[in-house]
Amino acid sequence: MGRYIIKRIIGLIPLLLAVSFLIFIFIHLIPGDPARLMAGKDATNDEVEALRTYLGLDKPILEQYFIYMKELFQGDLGHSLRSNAPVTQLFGERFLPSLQLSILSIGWAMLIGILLGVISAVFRGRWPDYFGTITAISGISVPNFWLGLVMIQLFAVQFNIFPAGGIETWKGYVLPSFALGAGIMAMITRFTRSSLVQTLQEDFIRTARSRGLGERAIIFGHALKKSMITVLTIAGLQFGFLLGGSIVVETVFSFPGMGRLLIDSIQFRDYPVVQSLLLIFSLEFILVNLIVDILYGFFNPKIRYN
Amino acid sequence: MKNLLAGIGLSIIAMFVLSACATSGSSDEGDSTGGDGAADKSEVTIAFQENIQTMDPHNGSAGIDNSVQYAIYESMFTPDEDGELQPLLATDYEISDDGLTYTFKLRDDVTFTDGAEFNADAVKANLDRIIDSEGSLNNYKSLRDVEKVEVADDYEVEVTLNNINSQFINKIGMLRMASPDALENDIDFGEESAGTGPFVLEKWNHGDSLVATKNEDYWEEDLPKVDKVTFKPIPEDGSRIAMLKTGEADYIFPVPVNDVESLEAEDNIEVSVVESTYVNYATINTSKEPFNKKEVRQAMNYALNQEDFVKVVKNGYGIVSDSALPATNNYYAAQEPYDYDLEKAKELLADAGYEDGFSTEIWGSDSSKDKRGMQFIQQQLGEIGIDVEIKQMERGTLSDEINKPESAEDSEVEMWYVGWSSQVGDADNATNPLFSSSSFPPNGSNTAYYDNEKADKLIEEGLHAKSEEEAAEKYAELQEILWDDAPWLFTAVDEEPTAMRKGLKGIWRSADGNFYLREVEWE
Amino acid sequence: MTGLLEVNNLKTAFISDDKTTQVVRGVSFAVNKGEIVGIVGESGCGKSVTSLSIMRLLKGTSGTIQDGEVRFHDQNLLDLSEQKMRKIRGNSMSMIFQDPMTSLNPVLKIGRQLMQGIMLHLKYPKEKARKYAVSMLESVGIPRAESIMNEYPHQLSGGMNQRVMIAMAMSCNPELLIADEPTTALDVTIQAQILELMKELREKQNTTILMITHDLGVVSEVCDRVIVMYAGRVVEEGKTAEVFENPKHPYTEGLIKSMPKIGQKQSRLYAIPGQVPDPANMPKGCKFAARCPHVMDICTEKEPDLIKDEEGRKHRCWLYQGEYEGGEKVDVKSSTGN
Amino acid sequence: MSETQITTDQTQFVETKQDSNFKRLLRSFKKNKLALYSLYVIILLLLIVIFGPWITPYDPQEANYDSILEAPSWQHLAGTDEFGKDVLSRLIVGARLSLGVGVSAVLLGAVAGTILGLISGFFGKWVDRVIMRICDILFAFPDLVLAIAMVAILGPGMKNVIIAIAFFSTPSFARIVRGETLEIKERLFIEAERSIGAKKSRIILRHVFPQTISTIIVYITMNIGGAIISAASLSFLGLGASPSSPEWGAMLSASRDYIGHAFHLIFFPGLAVFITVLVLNLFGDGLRDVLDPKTRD
Repeated sequence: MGRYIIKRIIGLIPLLLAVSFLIFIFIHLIPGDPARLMAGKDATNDEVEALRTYLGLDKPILEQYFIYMKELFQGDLGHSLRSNAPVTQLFGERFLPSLQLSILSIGWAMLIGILLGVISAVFRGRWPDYFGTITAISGISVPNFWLGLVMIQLFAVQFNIFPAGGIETWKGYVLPSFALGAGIMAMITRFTRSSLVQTLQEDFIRTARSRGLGERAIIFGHALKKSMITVLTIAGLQFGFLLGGSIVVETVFSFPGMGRLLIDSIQFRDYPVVQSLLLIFSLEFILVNLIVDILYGFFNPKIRYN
Repeated sequence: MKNLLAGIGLSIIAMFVLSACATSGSSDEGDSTGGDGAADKSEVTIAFQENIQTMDPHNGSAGIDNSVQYAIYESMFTPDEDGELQPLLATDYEISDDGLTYTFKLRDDVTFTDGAEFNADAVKANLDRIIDSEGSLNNYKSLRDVEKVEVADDYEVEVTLNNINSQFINKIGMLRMASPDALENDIDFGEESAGTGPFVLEKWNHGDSLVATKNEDYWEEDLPKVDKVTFKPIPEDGSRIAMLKTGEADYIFPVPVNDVESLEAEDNIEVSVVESTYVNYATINTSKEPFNKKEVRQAMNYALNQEDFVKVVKNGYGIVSDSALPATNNYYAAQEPYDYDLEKAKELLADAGYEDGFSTEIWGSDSSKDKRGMQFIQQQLGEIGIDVEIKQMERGTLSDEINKPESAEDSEVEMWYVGWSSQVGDADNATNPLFSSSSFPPNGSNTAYYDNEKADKLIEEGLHAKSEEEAAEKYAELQEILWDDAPWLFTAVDEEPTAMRKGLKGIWRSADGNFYLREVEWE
Repeated sequence: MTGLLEVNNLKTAFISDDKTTQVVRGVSFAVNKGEIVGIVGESGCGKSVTSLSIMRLLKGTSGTIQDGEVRFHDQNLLDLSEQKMRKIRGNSMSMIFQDPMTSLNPVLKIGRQLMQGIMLHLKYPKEKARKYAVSMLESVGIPRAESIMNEYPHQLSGGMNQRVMIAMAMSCNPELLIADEPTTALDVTIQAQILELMKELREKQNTTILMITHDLGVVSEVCDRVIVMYAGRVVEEGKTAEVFENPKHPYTEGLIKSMPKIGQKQSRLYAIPGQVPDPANMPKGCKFAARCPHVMDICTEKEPDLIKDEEGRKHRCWLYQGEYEGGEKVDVKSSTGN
Repeated sequence: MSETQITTDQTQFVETKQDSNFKRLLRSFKKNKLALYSLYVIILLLLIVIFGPWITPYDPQEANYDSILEAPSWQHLAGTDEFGKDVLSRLIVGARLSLGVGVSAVLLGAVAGTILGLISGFFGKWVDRVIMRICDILFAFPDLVLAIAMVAILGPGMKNVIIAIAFFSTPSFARIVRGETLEIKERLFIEAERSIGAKKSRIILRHVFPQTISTIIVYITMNIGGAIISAASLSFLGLGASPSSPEWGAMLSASRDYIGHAFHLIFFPGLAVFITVLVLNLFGDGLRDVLDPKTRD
């Protein structure tokens, strides 16, 4: 198992190198000049040039890439062009709120999603199933920024129960996590349902019935664990996405997370920040996938790590 | 499997609590959010739209950087609410007869928060740093014309210029001073501060908040009157408004003009409206057909109902433009307005040979307010047969598109919907980068590619005028020419509402968009 | 001797979208205590559905029991509440299935699956249940039972898994064990071992076994009595030896003929011509008529009754209805054979 | 095993009943009430798409500066916008644009993804590895980042939004089709066909592709909703449709400034997106149940 993980991680290195190069080229393809943006509209060309030289942007792109990679291998993710703050610091400040928001969103989404999914599967074709289906598909169908705006209007402006933005207290997490989790809850509901419906058709469920087990024991004790494999994959993937922050929801709620850092940095062409963030996202995503694979082993004993 | 569900639930809670503990170490008590707005009288929270970009006192570019920095770093002079410069770290200044040498007399009772003394050496160190940057520091623009900086006395600095510059005091006077030791040691201004201002940087969480606490040894007795100021970038308008209503924020701007009414209806909120220096306009590329014809440009101006522009685009919070300079500028001279007159507009178009109109393109940023402005222009010009296509671009792309062409011939922009904000006392900055033929992109923002020798000369003369009167005269003449030539589609100057909790005093917003809070206090 | 299990006129149908398909069409038989009875027939004849109907395990399918009785200890199981039925399932009546690999939960350890039923029905505490489970595994001939408790089904062979299934089914000392094609998915050598094991169980614990199979070889090896089903009906019933020696129904005859015989070289196995009729579109008369070598006019007109002849054999065929006019009709309510 | 036996028995019966396949699908689709009602709403939407410009109560582009930001009333059922244009009329003509973006983006993505998936699945080996690795990388980026970057590179506008959304929906189509292809490839007759020496392109087009169609159709239906939301999100961020166009996302984006006092400007376009996507998803869900035997319960 340990060896398997190490092998997987070593296998990641060339992938990440390729990704880093692609990202570098990609973000330099985006038109826009950070020096020009920083210098302001009343700057002369010479001033912009001076700033560009100062920022090291006058060097050829490949050279910039190698400088970046050299620093990266020394554990330095670079500095923001704009605020000169180390990217690690920017990342550090934004990561925790994003992580907390991700955990909360995925958390409630899983709890409710699994529950609704089970209810839908058990009462398949009857009204609780329709209820579950409509709830779930609504969750997928609602644009989350709109849901956010509507909730702000309702819960912040009208009733003043939750803040409209900021995360000074736990209350600040409620609305964003709801807006973010709705779609995931929906997905989990759907996958739990279909997976459970399939599992409930399996021979071993009949075996369990033939042993006199009650429905509850059959669903929770036998079927759900098998279905968790699918659900876990979905939840894992979504968690990976969530960690990258959600640009629209964070914008709507003025949430200081990774998504906003990214979009702000893209807007200012803050190359080191964008570059490092995207690299971290890919790494996070790949790691989450790895963890999901490992968790598979827990839920599906058939998978061996050799 | 019920255990599993419970397990998921528990571990989520555990993870959240753990990660929350990790934050609570760094975050302050977190009780600043009094739900009902019964605010703590020792603290002030200010929410605004833009992100704070840098705390380097010489590199602030966005208005918000400057404003936040002024709470921590002070300049030699500071504007009062009428836009007049008042001494701050300097007590007085003199200009030599040839108009080239400025002598500043400094306060002798000021120390930086890191213990360094404020004196002529400190000022020289600051100015030198800016000049030596050759442009990599944003404030370099203010010192473009400086030849040398000399220490005349412990508390006296002499700055010599290459050229007479009638606007210079407005520029150098506003530069922020940091401790020479800090500059020497190249401290990280995002982590710590070393200024003379009423507040000290406590903690900057990029993108979330910047907390500044009272400078206990502030040089002016009795100031500051609050213990803590929190600056919060809140990009979403709705959130910012809601925060003010709930008391999470005490002072907010910009207030979307659409929300002024609803805020005014609140008992404990006060809205004030400041006439700004922000001019809205669309440049018309005078080097291109058919815009090279003055009649066409004037026709466009006659076709645009500026009053409706204010009403629809600015929701009533704006002042119809009657010059290229805003009325708030010290050198402003009003012109005869272009009345809304479709007949005249059509006539002028016909005179120019375009009775059937033509098609064009307008560029602008992707912000919602620019979007609205462009749509309005599209609708209005449509009335005289000018078919306008809106091309919104993300700001980096837009700036690239504007600045890529090296000459008027290569330029692709036809109309650019944009705005310009300048300092109240600085007419040069409000004209030179916009109308001088030396300011064609990428050297400036003259996207009208306006090329008028006489205007160039007046801009030059205004800058180098030896007296206020002379400068005023030159700028007045310039404004007349600009208005008649109409290289812009003139629209309106913003009026900017700001809103605060009732009882907050001593914080105010200047016409050029900065806010000052040296004397902020709760009643 | 009274029957432990009596099935009377059982009718089960699958109800899908807008049509009802009768799969079990009035089946009656009885199983006595200590007997091994085989139900044999081609796939689709309703034998498996019969067994599932007896256990009332049609949940999760569209199958519904429409009529009839399943009397177990003289109690009609079809009248019981689901809750009471659960107390019987796995306890006094249990079942093993064809494919042991899919019939065990792949994500639960064997020990846990075994102990569930034991703790449920015998009310043993965890430790005791564990020990008992180990002893059960040993009793079905599983080596290193202790460590197998902590293994997952995929780690064992098919034969081992079937032994586990048997251990599970036997753990609460059932009076009736229904084995639904217990050897079909296994290798021939393993098949023999499993059958041997089942015979042993009967001998040791006097367990009654109802063996569902399509394999006459299995029947001839272990069953005391055999019931032949065709198109949802019983067509013949009798002692195994007698039926094999002298099949009455042409279908039984065909089945026996199509059995590969040891030591007898046949270039080609005999196959009954034609196909099983579509249950949604059952022909009038005898359902086997279309494939029967002895078909007569009456066969396509009227369906024969299941009658019991003097030898105690039951069959459903016009060939004998004339001769045994006085024979006892057993369709509606059968008394026990023998 | 008897369980599977039962189900096979059933299908046997059904097949022998000589039903046309289509009829059977229609019947089982009709049974799904949610999907059926959704279909009605979709038909209504299509009617709006077709006849939109003729059924608007007002001229959707006509500004009236004397009646701006009016709340819903009998004159203006969904209120008026910041230029005094009738919101309902704009929603009606905007249906064409919003649905158009969703449909064309997904179709584009489906075509690209299908081609890649067929190639990847059929040829296997390094071709497969390279294509799938690229898909993995594309998958790794947060939802809108790719689209935002694409639009930044290509410039704004409807066409580029469509390309951007198609671009990031390509990998998922590629994956699905690849999986299907692998499965089909294994089936005997293709092996046989190959041994006879048929050209690879012929095998793919004649044998593999037709069998993936039903999956692709289901997946397209399920993706149109998502694409509409993505387009709306991009418009919301200011990167989408031209601001004066009545595309729903653009309407939402413009109205964001009016939250708090002209809530109808946010509410109705969002509701339009929501309902459209909802019915498309419900329909797709029903369609999947019918067409995709793997997930059919």
